[in-house]
Amino acid sequence: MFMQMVVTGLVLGSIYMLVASGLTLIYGIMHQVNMAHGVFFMLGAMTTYYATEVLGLPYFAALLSLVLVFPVIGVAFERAIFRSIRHIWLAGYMATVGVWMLMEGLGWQVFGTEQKAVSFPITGLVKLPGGAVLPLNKLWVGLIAIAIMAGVYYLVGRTALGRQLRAVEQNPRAAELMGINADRAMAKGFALGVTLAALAGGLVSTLYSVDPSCGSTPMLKAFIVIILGGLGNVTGSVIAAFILGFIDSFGGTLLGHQAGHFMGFGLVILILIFKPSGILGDE
Amino acid sequence: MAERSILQVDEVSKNFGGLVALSGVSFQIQKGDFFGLIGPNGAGKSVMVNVVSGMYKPSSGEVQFDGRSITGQRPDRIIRSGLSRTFQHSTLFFDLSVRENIMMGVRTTAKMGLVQATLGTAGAREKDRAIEARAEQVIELLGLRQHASELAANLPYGLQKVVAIGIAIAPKPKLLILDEPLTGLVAAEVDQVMGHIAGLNRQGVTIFIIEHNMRAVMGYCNRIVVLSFGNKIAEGLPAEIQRDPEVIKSYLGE
Amino acid sequence: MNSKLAPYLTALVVMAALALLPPLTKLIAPAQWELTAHIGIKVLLNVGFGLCLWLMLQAGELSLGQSGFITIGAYTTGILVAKYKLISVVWLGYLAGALAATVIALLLGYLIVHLRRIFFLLVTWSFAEMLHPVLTSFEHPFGGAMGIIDIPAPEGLGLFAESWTGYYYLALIYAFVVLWLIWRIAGSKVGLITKSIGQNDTLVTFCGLYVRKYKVMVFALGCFITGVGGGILASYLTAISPETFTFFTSLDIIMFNLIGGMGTMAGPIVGAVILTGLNEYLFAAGYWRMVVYGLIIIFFITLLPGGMVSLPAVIRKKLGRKSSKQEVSLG
Amino acid sequence: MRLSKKAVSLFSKVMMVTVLAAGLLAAPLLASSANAEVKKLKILSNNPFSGKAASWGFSQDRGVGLAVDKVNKAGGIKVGGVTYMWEKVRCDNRYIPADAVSCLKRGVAQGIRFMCTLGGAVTKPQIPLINKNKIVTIAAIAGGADFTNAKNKYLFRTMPSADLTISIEGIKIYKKLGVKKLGLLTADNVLGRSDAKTLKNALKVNKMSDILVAEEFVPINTSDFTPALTRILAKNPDHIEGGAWPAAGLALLIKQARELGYKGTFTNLTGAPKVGPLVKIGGKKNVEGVIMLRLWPPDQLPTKAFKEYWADYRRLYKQDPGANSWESYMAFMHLSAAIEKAQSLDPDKVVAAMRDLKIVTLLGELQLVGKDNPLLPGYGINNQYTSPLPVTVIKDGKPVIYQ
Repeated sequence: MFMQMVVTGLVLGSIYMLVASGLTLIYGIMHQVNMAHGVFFMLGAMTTYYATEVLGLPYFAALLSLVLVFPVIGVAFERAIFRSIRHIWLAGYMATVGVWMLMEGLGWQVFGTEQKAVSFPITGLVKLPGGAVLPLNKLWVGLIAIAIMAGVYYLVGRTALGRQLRAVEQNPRAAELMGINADRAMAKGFALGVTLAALAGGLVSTLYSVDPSCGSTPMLKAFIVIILGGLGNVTGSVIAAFILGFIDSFGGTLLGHQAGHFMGFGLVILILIFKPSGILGDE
Repeated sequence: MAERSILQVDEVSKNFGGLVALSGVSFQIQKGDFFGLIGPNGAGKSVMVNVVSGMYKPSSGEVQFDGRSITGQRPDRIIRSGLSRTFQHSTLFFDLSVRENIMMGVRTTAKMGLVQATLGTAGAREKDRAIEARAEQVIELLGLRQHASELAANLPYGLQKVVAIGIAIAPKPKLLILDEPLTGLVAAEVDQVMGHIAGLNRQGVTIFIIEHNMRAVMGYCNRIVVLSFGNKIAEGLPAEIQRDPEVIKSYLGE
Repeated sequence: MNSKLAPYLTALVVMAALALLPPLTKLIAPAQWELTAHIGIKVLLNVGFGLCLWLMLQAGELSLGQSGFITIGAYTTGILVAKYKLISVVWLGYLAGALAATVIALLLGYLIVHLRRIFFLLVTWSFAEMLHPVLTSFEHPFGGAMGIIDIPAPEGLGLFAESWTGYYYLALIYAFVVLWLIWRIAGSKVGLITKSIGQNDTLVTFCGLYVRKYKVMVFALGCFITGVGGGILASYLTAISPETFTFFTSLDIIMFNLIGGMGTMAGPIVGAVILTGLNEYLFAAGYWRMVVYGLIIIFFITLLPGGMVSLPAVIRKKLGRKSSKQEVSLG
Repeated sequence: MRLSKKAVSLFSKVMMVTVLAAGLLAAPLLASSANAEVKKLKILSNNPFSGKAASWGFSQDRGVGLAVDKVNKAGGIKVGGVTYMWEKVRCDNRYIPADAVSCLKRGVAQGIRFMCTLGGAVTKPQIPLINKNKIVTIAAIAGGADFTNAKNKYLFRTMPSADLTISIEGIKIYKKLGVKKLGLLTADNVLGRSDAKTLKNALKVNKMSDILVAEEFVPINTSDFTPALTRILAKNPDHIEGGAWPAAGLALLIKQARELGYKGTFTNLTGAPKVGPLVKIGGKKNVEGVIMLRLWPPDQLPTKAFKEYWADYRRLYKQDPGANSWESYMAFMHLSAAIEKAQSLDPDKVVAAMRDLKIVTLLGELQLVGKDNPLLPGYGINNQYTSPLPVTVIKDGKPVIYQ
């Protein structure tokens, strides 16, 4: 059972890491807590569903199509709503709540209440030492999540876009003096965050089911992760994702589901009180 | 000598990480002094104010105010023991009127209980009247009568500085610390502000002024300390300071 | 007229008008009375909740955990009065609920009031979320997933022929007592301090005031009043469970302030009336309700950030006169 | 505040149009409820139409809706020379107890005397009000005597209670499957907790208590069951009972149990999830052999009337009906017949007429049971509908009657 808990913790951790990545990037760049993250997750899952089940695209092609579609959606939302209110934190927060309600409400109207499913093309089991089993689809989702995360690190750390984003993150005014268009960079950052949310939706939804509110629970977990990791701290949130994965796995297995839930939020409160900059924060 | 001293700073050091902002600075302010702390940018003047007023805890050393150690105390306690300070940038309650700003400074405001305030008991009303009366006094003293009901945000910059001083003197402090009160003011405003400060000093308030602009304070201070890169490099009468080669070097060197 | 008495007179007139609503409605449209009462009760309780948050907002605290304090008030009342019948007087149950909310608010507040903005929002939200697994997991004393049922009406409500009227007057009194309290505090020196903290807490510290004390005090006071409201709601609903008050309850309370405007006390009142009314209007709209909610939030955020109370000023400005300062209270 | 003018004008336009559209859509709903037609007889549909449980709400609402149409088309209900036409009034309770009470209060305030609702969690808090205001209620709830007892005269249970499903049919199925180690993994809500109570009681009565090796409760919106399953599978059960999961929950539970190497069987006795999503989400191979009650295979419908109902439902809503819908339909037909029989709208007279009225409807004879029935302990009142209860097993991705 111990090995199984470790495996489950790792799988949950990589899922949480992926779902939280977009959220933490958007906070890092725009200093905005994006309550609409779950909606973009859901839209990603829905797009994947329609692309595979209705249009008949192969699964990985559908996943790739997200990378083409969602940056545009992200930029559109940023332009239309978030740009004008970016510097007012509460307005930003509430606006994302508004987008969440609006899109989820429309989602129920458009997609209906019937539960949907996206199937992952790889199935099977791996038997591990210690009596643990690891389903292949979860292994692959975890691996792809890690690959995407590596991509994010590369993008932010090594590319021109990443340099712009980091400059804007540190000081938008100074970045403008350096010739970076802060508005554009932020739009790109937001689009990147949205795309990551959609990718998470397309991937993670294969393990679960798809409906217009399927993003709420992952978003809740992602919030815990980014607070533990320190808002905007990418590496912190990677570590926090695995901490939460292990809390949910060990806490849920040893003490019961509700205990795991309670511990997650309890930890958030403790972190916020004693170290609001997160587990890796300096202060 | 000792009983006349109101503020005594002993060997105060302050580090931020590896950065030394103050190293072993000592000086004394006597009752009734018009005391100046000057130095070029980055000399550690504001850090010194923040250590004295309790915003920062010193890394080592001791600060005594009115014969009691206040080292590392909570700032509001230090302030309540009879010390007031202003801030370098005009720091006010911008959405409050000038009168309300000054009322915030009056000491007794703090002693109002929630229940008293809600019920409007006789005691509470008496306190209210005392606070309002003191605020009117300060307004009169600083010549703010015609602006008393205006929002602080709508005042010109020079007057905002005066209101900041008003908040600080409302509680009748024993020691008034002014952190660069002249920054950003035009010449006429400088005279106005310094005039008010000198007036307060004549009424017996000990003044501790921190300034970047050496010339502006020379005419008013009776004693001056010069900081450079966190070290005290000179102390004495204005005339002595003006002649001090070390001081001249540090000012010309910047 | 004495200007000091003017607000009291206005309030008295409004209160009298609202107090006359039951007999008038029963006279003119008796069939509509119960629905009117139902909506009235909700609006009036929500006005109380909205005003509490408004006071906290003055001190710069935006709590997304008010549903937690409603829950604590409601559960304490329910547990003491209905489940174990430890208290036989329902009114004392409300008091106990409010005290429980206050004690928890004092403890939590002491630990969290140094947090600002989004951090305060997140920590209060986490607190409210954390209650859910606790309430669900323990059959004793919380009643587990079933919650608590058969919560009685307060004594004296039987004086009215039907409970609708009783609850209506109870909610009316609650709303006006809260209004009076908050108005008194906002107008007092404590209110001045609260407002100052919201603007510049460093300067308040250097006015010699212990900021944390005042912030905790305001937070606890708001939670006390909210706790009373929770107790009344528990009686009115007769049953509560862990899902009764949710994230959306807390969100609604913020939205009262957002829609009405945070600048003046009128804001949360106007907001509570509009949003609660809208909620009742859309009672059957299903998912369209979410859509309308979302649009309303986006509308007020982007186009009317000062809320409904800023509408006259905005219109005047549109008509040509430019005011020197725009009403933005979203900080 | 900086506002890009374009964004403002675009957004205000979009918003105005959408708000108008929403208003127009909402207006008919309100207008119809505000319509002061004298001969209307209203039934409150106090159901979730948004949120996670909306599919249940729609299912019941549609079933009652079809029954309303049926009765109205046949000329309505004649009581003492007056003809009444049914009208269904929706109120969205979002599956939140407080909202459900609000909806009921709203209904009472509008003078409504009849209601359909569902879910133990949201029905429980309504009971005092139902009793006090004598609201004749047909409700899809599991649980046992907690709901159906002599005190709750006006509350009629449309779906088979856990006493019927678990205590009677369930034990038979367990015996037939030869279950040796039973694990219970159900929802942490009113329904799940009362299912667990019923199950334990039934096992005790049948002297099988020792087969229950594990018992777990997780929230209804859980999507990852792995921790709870790990706990259960550590006890090596050969059968897992789900209780009342909706399709997605059950599917994920089964899928994840299979992924963890579980080889045993499953039942989901109180819930009747739709087979389509169950198979899709759970995977055809995984859900093979899952046994459920209350589910009719579309190609094995027992009567002509039921086939017509099925076709009507499919025509209107483009999907197969769920158990809630036909159970509510049948109960509503029974209620209508009882009103005509009583020749009165007085709730007491109506419920008296309901108690010993038998009608023939979709699944044949429909009647109320509960009183003096040793299999239904503590009921003491005829407020439980019964009709033929199919045992269904998933074979090759399709439901078939279990032999």
